Amino acid sequence: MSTTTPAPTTVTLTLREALKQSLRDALHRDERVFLMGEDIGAYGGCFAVTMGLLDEFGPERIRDTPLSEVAIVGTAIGAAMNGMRPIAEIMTCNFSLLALDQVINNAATLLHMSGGQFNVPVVIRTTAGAGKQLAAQHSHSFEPIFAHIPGIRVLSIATHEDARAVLWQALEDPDPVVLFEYPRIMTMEAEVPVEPTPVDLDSAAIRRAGSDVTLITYGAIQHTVLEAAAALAEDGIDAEVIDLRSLRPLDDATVLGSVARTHRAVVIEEPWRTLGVGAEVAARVTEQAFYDLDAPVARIGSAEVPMPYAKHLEDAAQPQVPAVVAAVHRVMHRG
Amino acid sequence: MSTTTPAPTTVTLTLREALKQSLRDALHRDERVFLMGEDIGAYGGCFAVTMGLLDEFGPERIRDTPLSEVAIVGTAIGAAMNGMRPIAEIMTCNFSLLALDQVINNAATLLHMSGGQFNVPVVIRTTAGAGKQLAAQHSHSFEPIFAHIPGIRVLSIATHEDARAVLWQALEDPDPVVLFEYPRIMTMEAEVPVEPTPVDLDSAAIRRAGSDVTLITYGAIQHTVLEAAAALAEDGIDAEVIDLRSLRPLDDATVLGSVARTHRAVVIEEPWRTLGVGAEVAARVTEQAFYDLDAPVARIGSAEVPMPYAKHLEDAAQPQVPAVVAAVHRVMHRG
Amino acid sequence: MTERTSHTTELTASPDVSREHGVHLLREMLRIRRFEERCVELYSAAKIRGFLHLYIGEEAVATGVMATLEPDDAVVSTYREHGHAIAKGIGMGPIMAEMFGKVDGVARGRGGSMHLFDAATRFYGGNAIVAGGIPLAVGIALADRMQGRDRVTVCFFGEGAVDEGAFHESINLASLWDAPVLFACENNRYSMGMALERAEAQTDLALKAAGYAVPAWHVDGMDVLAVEEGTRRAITAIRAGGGPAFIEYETYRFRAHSMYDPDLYRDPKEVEAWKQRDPIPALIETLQKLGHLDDAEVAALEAEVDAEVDAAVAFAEDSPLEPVEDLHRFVTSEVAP
Amino acid sequence: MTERTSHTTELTASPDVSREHGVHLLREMLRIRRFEERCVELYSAAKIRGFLHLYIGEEAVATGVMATLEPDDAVVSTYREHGHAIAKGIGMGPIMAEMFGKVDGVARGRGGSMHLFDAATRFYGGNAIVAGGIPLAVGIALADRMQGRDRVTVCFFGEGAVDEGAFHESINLASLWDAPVLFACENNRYSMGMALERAEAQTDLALKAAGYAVPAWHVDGMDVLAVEEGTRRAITAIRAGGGPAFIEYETYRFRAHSMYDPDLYRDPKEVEAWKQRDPIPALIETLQKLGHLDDAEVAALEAEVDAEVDAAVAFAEDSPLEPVEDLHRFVTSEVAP
Ligand SMILES: Cc1ncc(C[n+]2csc(CCOP(=O)(O)OP(=O)(O)O)c2C)c(N)n1
Ligand SMILES: Cc1ncc(C[n+]2csc(CCOP(=O)(O)OP(=O)(O)O)c2C)c(N)n1
Ligand SMILES: [Mg+2]
Ligand SMILES: [Mg+2]
Repeated sequence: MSTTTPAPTTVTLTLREALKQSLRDALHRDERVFLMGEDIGAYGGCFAVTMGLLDEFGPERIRDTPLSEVAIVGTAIGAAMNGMRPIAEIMTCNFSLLALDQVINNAATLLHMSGGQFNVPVVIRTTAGAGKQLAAQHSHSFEPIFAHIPGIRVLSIATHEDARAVLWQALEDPDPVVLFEYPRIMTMEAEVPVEPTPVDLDSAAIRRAGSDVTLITYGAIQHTVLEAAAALAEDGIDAEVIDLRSLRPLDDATVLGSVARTHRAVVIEEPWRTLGVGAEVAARVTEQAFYDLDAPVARIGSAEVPMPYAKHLEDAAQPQVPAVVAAVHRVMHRG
Repeated sequence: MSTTTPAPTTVTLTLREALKQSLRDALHRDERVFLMGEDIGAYGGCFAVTMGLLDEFGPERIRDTPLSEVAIVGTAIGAAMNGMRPIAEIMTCNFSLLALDQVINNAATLLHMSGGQFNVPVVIRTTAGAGKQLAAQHSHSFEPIFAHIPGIRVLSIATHEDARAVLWQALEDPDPVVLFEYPRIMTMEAEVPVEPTPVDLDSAAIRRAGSDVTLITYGAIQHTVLEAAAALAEDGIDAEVIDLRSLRPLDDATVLGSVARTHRAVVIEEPWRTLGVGAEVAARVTEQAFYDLDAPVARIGSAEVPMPYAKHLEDAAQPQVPAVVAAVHRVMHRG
Repeated sequence: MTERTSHTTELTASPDVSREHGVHLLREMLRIRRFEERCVELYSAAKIRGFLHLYIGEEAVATGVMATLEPDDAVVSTYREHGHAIAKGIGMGPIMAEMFGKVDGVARGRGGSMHLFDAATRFYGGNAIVAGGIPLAVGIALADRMQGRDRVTVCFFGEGAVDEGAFHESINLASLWDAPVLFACENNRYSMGMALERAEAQTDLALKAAGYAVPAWHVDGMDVLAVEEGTRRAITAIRAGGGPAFIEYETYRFRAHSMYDPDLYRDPKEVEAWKQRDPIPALIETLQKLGHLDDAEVAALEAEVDAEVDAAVAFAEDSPLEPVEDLHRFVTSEVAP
Repeated sequence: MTERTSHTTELTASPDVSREHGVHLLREMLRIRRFEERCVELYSAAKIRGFLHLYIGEEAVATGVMATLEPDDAVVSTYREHGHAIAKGIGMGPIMAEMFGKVDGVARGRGGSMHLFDAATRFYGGNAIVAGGIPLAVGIALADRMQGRDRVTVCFFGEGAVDEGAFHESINLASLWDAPVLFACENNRYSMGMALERAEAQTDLALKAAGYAVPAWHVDGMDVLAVEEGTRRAITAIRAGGGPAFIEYETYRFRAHSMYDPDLYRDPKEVEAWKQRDPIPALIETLQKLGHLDDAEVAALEAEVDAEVDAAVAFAEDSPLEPVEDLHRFVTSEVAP
């Protein structure tokens, strides 16, 4: 009774729980923060990330919306321009196209177009990725489309540490932030410190240090890449794995620093390869480290097809461990 | 009276007239062809390309629509699936974001998702580019967003020959085609053969042959690049200028063939550079011709800002001759 | 002060139905119900994956609507389309094979449950972007009209689709251009967890159609005869060149939104109350009252339907997978049509 | 058969107006008119470039609406917003400088004619994507409501914006969430070359608001007193917590859509007929009838306004350009607010 057990210093969380904690934290810290989106309240969130928040914070702050992507994003932008800190959820990025005009022509543009008068501190949460046999219209990875746009910051969140810190950090940004989360890994567990640690989301994270080749990636697929790195280690190849994390702006320094050591790089991403983030990273590395490179930067993306439903076809369309391993072997044996 | 003057073999046309002839030709050849879009009829077309067509072909075939971009593109897709050959116009690509869901989730996807049953022979015409002081919301160049999407063909039309041939060729494609046209150069004149010559729009066009450096470009900015090539010639640098023309699929062969001869390349485009077409071209060239290259592929795009209204700022934001010349000098003097 | 009025009509069925037709309607509803019940089992057995949205409870709508169509009429549907696909006449085998991800599926396994397509029966797909299929339907109908064909396109969508701008743009265009479309709104009162009255400031959906000068009716979607009668009236007017029409079918899904949905947002009493209005027992009762059907006949019908479902599952099991090498097929057309 | 009714009200002005207020309204309309007439000259002189959309003919709307607002109320507008900006109280000098592309412009020359912004007067910009500003207005209003501020947001848009899905999604959300917004629809009968009756199957726009349970009125937009009276009624209700309202202002633009428009689609007789309803001479006549104004006073007012326009042009001429090195400023914020 009178003895106290020492408070635990770590806790095991799913990625979903980590994201929810981040949302709760933001809602507690700043009363200007509110959530709006489809089925975030009564339903509990399409991926259960917001489950329970309606009970905890009430309907003024956890706002279920109609199926109106333009109005969701546009209204959040307006509220952000007028003193609130809205977190708008677009259930999945598949539906974000419907709101893209608001993101590009308003959120990304208003500050500049108003000569610096109206900043837009909106956070837009959405999800990306395939792997659950949801077929073409529900398996998109649109990070590249957003990463192309000046005026917004684009974050890709696929680890527990990042997830726990992300919303507060995104809300501290006076400008629009688009957050990509990954349903496929929501149930992934990890042991993390009880107290969230601040992380520097502006910079890329080295998820595995290595000296032979740099594997540059982001999002859920990084866990596949880490598996590939483990497999490569057995072949005696020591791969460094970098999670870009911030897709706009890109952190060139971390990437170039790594390539300066390894002289070889492969970019692996889940979106289609053509005009993907990998194209940009490959071009930048080549521009800035041409004479460091022992081989051209290789790129892996999903097959350039609308994602099929059938499991064997979906698997074949997505980057898998063997393809990563093979690409690394190719860059190791060239040049 | 009885003497006949020989029929002229060439004619001087504006780009606008060339496009209109292409539309008229398509409407005459195939009665399944019809046009739909905002202000294409009574107004005469936002850029006067469709001026007169309503009188000539009547309101069943030249269909003015409400301001409803989703409905315009979606309806055209449906009509294309059911035996018609619609040409839908989205006045400018600035508004195409509103219809992007229809383009990606339907037009680009239905054939694959239906297991090959429903092809979508729709043509979507739109315009891109800055240079007329129309400010951020009216100066976008969204070619890169479209070029990222499998299942659609993306063409960029900025010469009279291409303009005269393009619609019929696009309509022969059983799959969706997105056409980019360029308002800034609509009044540009050229002397062309009276009879349209067939052109191979699938392949890139060498607009100027040269041996020292390959300048890869597309769209209206190619005329700036040709100017730069002329300036470079005075410096003794013989630049080859390639108009990609087809942005999806990309014609690697023409580009690689040129780079194999010149060993140096610069990509110049009007969209923002980050994740632009140039990133993809640079990555491809580097992947496939790494050891041919004497310098990394350089890239030029518009400044990464929402386009400002003021002329001096707009000029500064767009690629101009001196920037192209400077980039060429840089790639010539490196490596 | 001016007053503007829009009219909508409640339709109720006459209980008159021939034996043959009544049994046909019952069979169709049973086929849909039993097919989907089997799907639930197969989902648990991991034979079917991805999203699975059940139509159980709403069968009267698909069945009653299809009873009014000609084979050449077209249908555009949503991810909740098994019922529409079966009632339109697509074979259960190819539908089930699709859900198994097999090459003999209606979309060669590329679409799955949400994306059934069949050119032969003019079934233009399950579209899984809410309201994304609505403009397609307008275009399909327009193409028929422009080509002088006497056909109608039925566009099914949930009441949630009315929230989307795409619905409004599309119905306006259809009305302006006299496209022969029936806007068939299946109002099952929820879009995922969102109750209609929380999603629409004005819950009378037919009134919205009036905003586009489109005639609109409310129909009891739990009564297959009412559905058929109301729909026939609309389809006849559309086919006669009257332009589009809108029907709100008041219905309910007995199951959760999808297999992922814990269904926390509905009062179980509400669900129970609607189950009392199950269209299948209701039709059986009507037919029995009319002396059209006895218990043995019902049992025989059930057995017949079970056998069809068994055969569909066997067909799906037996179908091969599409070779992985064919992944890139159909991104673009293989031959110009 | 059920009948559903929605009410809209025609408002006509009482001709009663104080001298002071009447002259204020006249001055505002004249300021807008003369400012824009000067813009036309400056466009020909290539001092102003890009798109220039004139409000000439519609001045009664901006003037009458702004007369009902408190300084803290917000405005969201379109590319046709000179009138709104001037009437909201932004100085003519900074507006003109904006159109000259100068650094002392309201948006430092980055926006131009279509994108006037002013935080001080809560002018949230000319938005040049048709209907693109409408959801912003809902959000701005919502933020005021959530922060317990007694403010109203007026959202101006043309009747063409009603074609867009964004309008429908936004007004529905505003109604659900009781956002204090006035949807101020300036129906000038054309969206570029598209006549309303060719663009909307149902041309009674106020009826559409009824589809969202939003109270709606028609107001004569050529009569500044009617505009003011009708708007005041709506604003009072909104400010009292009654949720959004919709007003259709029936008006007309005397000029082409933009400087690029050859105006081929309107019958010159129609234009002429509307010019007979010019709100400025109409108000002068009313004020003179009421004995509020004589010819000399009108002349003095004109002179005063001309001087203001002259000063604005001089201010714009004198303003420097933003240094090219600053091109990249304001893509992201310079300091956290
Ligand atoms: C544009 C878009 N937004 C959100 C979703 C996610 N979603 C799928 S079904 C659904 C509910 C749709 O409800 P309703 O239209 O009433 O049809 P029901 O499922 O009730 O048949 C939602 C929100 C989607 N598929 N598309
Ligand atoms: C989404 C979108 N589509 C098309 C345009 C091109 N456009 C600019 S103004 C305009 C007409 C708008 O008419 P209306 O809303 O009635 O306003 P008005 O110009 O009459 O004031 C059009 C079609 C645009 N700016 N945005
Ligand atoms: Mg529903
Ligand atoms: Mg108008």
